[in-house]
Amino acid sequence: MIEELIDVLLLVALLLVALQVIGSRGLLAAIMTFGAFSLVCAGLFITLDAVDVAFTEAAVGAGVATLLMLAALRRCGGEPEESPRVHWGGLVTVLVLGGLLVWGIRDLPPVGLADNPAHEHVAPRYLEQSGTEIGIPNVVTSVLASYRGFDTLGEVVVIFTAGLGVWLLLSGRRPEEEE
Amino acid sequence: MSSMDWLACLLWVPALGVLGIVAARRHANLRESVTLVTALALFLSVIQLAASGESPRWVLAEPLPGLELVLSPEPLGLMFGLIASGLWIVTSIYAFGYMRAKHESHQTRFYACFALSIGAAMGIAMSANLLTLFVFYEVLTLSTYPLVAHHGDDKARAGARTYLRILLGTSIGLLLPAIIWTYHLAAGGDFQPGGILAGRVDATTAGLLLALYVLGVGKAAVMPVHRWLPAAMVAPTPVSALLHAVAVVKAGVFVILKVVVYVFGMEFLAGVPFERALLWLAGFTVLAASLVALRQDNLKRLLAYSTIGQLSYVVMAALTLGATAGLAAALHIAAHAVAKITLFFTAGAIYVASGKTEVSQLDGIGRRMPVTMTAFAVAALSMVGLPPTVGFISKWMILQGALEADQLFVVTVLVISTGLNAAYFMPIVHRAFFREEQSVPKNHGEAPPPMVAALVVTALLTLLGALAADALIAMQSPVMLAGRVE
Amino acid sequence: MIDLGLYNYWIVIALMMSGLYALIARGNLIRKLIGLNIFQASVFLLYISVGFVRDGAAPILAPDVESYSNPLPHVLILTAIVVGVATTALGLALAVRIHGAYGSIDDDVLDRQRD
Amino acid sequence: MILSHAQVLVVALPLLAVPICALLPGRRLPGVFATLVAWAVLALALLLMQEVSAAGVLRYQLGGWAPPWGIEYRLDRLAALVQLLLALIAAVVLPYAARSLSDEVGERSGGAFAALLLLLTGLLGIVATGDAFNVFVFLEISSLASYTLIALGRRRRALVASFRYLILGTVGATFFLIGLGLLYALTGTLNMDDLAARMPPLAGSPAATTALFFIVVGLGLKAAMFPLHQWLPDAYAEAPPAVSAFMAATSTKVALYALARFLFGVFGLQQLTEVPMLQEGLQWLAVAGMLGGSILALRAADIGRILALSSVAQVGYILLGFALLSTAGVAAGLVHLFNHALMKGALFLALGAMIHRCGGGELARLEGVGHRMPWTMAAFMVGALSLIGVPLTAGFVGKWYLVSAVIDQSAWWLVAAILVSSILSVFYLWRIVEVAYRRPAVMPPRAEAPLILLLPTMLLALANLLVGLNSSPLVSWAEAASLSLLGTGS
Repeated sequence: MIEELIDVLLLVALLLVALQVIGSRGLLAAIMTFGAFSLVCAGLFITLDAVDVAFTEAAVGAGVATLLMLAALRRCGGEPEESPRVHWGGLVTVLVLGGLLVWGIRDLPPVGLADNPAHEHVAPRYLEQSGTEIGIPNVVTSVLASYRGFDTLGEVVVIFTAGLGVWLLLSGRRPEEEE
Repeated sequence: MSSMDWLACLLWVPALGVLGIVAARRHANLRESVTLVTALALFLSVIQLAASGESPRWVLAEPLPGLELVLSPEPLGLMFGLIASGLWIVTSIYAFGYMRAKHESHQTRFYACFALSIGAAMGIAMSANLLTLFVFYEVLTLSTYPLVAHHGDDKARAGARTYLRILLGTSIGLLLPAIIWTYHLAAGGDFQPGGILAGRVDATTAGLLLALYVLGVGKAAVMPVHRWLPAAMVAPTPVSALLHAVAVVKAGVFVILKVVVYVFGMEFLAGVPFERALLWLAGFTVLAASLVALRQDNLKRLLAYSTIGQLSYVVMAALTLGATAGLAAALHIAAHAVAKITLFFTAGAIYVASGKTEVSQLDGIGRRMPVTMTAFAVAALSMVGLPPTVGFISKWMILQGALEADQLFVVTVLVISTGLNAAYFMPIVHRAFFREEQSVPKNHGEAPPPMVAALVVTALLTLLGALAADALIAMQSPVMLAGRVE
Repeated sequence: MIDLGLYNYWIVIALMMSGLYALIARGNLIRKLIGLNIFQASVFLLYISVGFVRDGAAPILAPDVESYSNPLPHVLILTAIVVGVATTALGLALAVRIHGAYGSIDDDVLDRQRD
Repeated sequence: MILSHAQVLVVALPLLAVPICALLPGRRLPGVFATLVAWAVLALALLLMQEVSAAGVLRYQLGGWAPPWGIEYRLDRLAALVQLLLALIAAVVLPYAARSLSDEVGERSGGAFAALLLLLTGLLGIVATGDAFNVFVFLEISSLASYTLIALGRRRRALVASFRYLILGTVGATFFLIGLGLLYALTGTLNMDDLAARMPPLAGSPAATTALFFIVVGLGLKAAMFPLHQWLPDAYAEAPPAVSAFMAATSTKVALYALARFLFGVFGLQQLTEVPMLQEGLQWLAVAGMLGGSILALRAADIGRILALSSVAQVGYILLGFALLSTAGVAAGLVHLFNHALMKGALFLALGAMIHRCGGGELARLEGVGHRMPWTMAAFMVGALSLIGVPLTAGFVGKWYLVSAVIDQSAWWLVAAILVSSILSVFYLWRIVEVAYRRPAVMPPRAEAPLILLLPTMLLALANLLVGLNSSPLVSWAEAASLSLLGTGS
């Protein structure tokens, strides 16, 4: 009962914060509220039993991403923003996509039931056998490191790629200096 | 050498010719000798191939599984090959005179592209299926483009662009789909006496297909896809001869005749609904082109419109359906070739000698250039269809074919258009010989000897063609009678 | 007992819509990236909601727990979060460079400076 | 030992080479090293091709965990074909890049070639994997690498192009993720074969249809499916030429490959036919792309943009083949997919060589380039003819089968659309040819591209002719791939 209530409250809060981020005046405010958004997100992940995700979101979403944005803002801020106008094309796109999602998701089984198809096929093996097969109590870690270790390798490569990209972009020759 | 080797020569000789011409680019005389030798060798090859009486199959490539590029001679193709290669010799000689007299630039490119387009014409003539035909058809279009744009100025480029736009547009937009459709319907596109579509398609589809072919073969210049021909008049006169007599438009009507005979089959086509409409379209083109020609003052434009009309004679004859009309169509291709090349040669000769391009300037020119204008008169007679020229025989046969097929429409068109042809050709002859020269321009005589020689030869052919008509008819009869299962 | 039903999903959809709208409608490049992040976060929430089992525990094996939430979506989203922040970092680096080159990071301003 | 792991090695090899490449000093060395890697990948891809033709499907369990619990690599005829294509293009483009890209980026050469290898790794990974989420991971690797590479372009516009691609590309990937999430909620699995087995009972359900929509749009964004193509013209026109050539030949192709894999290998024909308007919708999109791309190309003033917009049109052809939902149609789409890579590769490489000599790709700048660089322009012409679909070139083969497949379904308006688009392609390419052979007032001396740029260009042009002269191996391979793809789906 309490859990559900927290869940509902957090979700509503999340939406409100998100709207605040989007509507906020000033980039600095937007970035800071975005950090708060990530924290609420992390809280929500905890209520949804995703502790590892929550930690990551708090560290990476609220921490690293916000810091990066602030750093970027320092280097290219100060520009006055045009006041937001209604973007009709965007609005229509978003409404159509939202409508489609509502239609499709109504077809999904309710959140949280133990006999949802997602819980019945692949996951049970992880929960039942990873203890003996891998020997680590945290199943998320087991899956991450072993069963789907290749995804994790890919994840590392993604970070490396982005790092390489940032380095290439922010170092060396700049085309604008030639023009 | 076997007939297979001679067939191979039809592509190899022009190809080697192109290389030789490019290699000899620094020595004008050598380059022109190479051209002439190539032309003679090619003509010899076609004659040898025709004389062998065999029809070997030469598979060039198999781009898609089961889809081959094949060359294989048959009577219609041999006739076209003979015309194109034979007239190439004369045109080359004429071109030597013309290009030198006008001090044209890029002569190497000119001769190389010329040889290339003749090679493409050989490919069209000998193609054994629709795909091969299409490939060489496009090669011909592309290899003639630099010739049309020869002068390189804005006007030439604009004309050449129209030329290319219409020919490529119609061939890719209409002819290619027709070909693919045919392959789909008939499970193949090989030319066969009696046609390959009979019994495989319903009449409406066949009619639609025929319309695609007739309009898709832009080189046949049936209205409304005729505009490229007047636009291409910007080219030097030897090129006009190539377009009008040697290769390009001849390829157009040849393709239509070939499609009618070998893809549809005359028997089958008789029951196709749109066939009549296309016949009317061709008839309309004949009359409309003649009326337009009547109003032209520029001699080359007048000749261009005359060509449009004459081509539609061939299309009309082919669509009249029947052995006689079919033979007439084949014969008229040859007849028009020799006569029209003579007319263009004379137009070029007049231009080179006097600088005149308009009909209204030609008063009394017959006295300065008697040989040229006599040749013009002979060719004009053939155009109108009067004896003793070859044009008379072919036209007479079209008339006969139309009567046999009870096509009163064709008969009417023939009669009216003959009158119109006379009405625009005869005044020119009259002007040249019987009017007084008005202004006194530069004093001139005949054009350079190679040009005069060439136009005399073709004028003689126009006369002698009447004698050779029997041989041609004998050669083509089996084609037109094939597939008639009584 | 409140039956939440598909409640989580409705919020997810609302979040997606607002994130995507911000991304489309706002001209400032950093704001676009923020919108993109909100859009992605809503997808993370979608996955985690799919994996949630009520009365289950976090998927850390313990002796007397019978029911766990589904660990697989957690794994996927851990990867996705990292991918998301990597993209953001690259996007921000680009924004910095664009600012250096154009003196502006407003999309409309950039559009007007065709070169 | 190596042979039994070749399936993984083909992806792992370029990946392992990345850090080495990034650390190599100097301008030239990284490019040479990356070239060697690409050739090794090509050797592996050829080897795998041979094995697939014998075995049909190759499977490899990463980490030894059986699917659907672990991630599986799965190489069937379709994947092997695209893999070979990737390896082939990489092997040809990298020596070219070793000269042209390293000249553009200077001292950052090591990083640039590392990014190029990462792009290759990502694309190869998408093709090799049999796991749906793994596709997302590799999609992002390839995307991040391409954003970086595009941003290396000469002009500052490249940065904007890269940023816009980053936004749209990430939206596309996230859409894909949404679709995947819905599929997971419905089935509980991520393995593609396992998904396919669990899809039939869900055919036509709203959730499955929504998942299908998001996956198609997500991958469609990556494949520059009209009207989701807006990122592409700028990206291709601004990226360094070698990168444009590589991306034009491979990136959209791999996205289309993934699309085919999901449409037919996961959802399956049954599901596709049950969604109302799906086939019509895809066909309309395809036609809109074929015509829209060509019409936009008619007005572009930069050869890179013209070629990029023509890619939008060509993606339409391939999509049209898929949208016919028939074996013949999919086979035609695959043949055209392969051939389009060959022609666009040749065209962009030729363009790169021209830019190398003339300093830019604007039409006005390239006046008379046909006289200056006759061989480069000859290669360009071959590519252009192939693009138009002239017989004896590769482009003809795909169009022939596409038209045949369309005629099979008596969809005449589609035949008309293909033809109109082909004619438009004649016109927009003609603009280039005409400018190239126009004589400028002052003719600069003949300056053919350096051999290292010319040779790869000629090689790809030659490939167009070779496939045009004998396409039987390609066609029969594509037909077998299409048969097995649609066979397992239904």
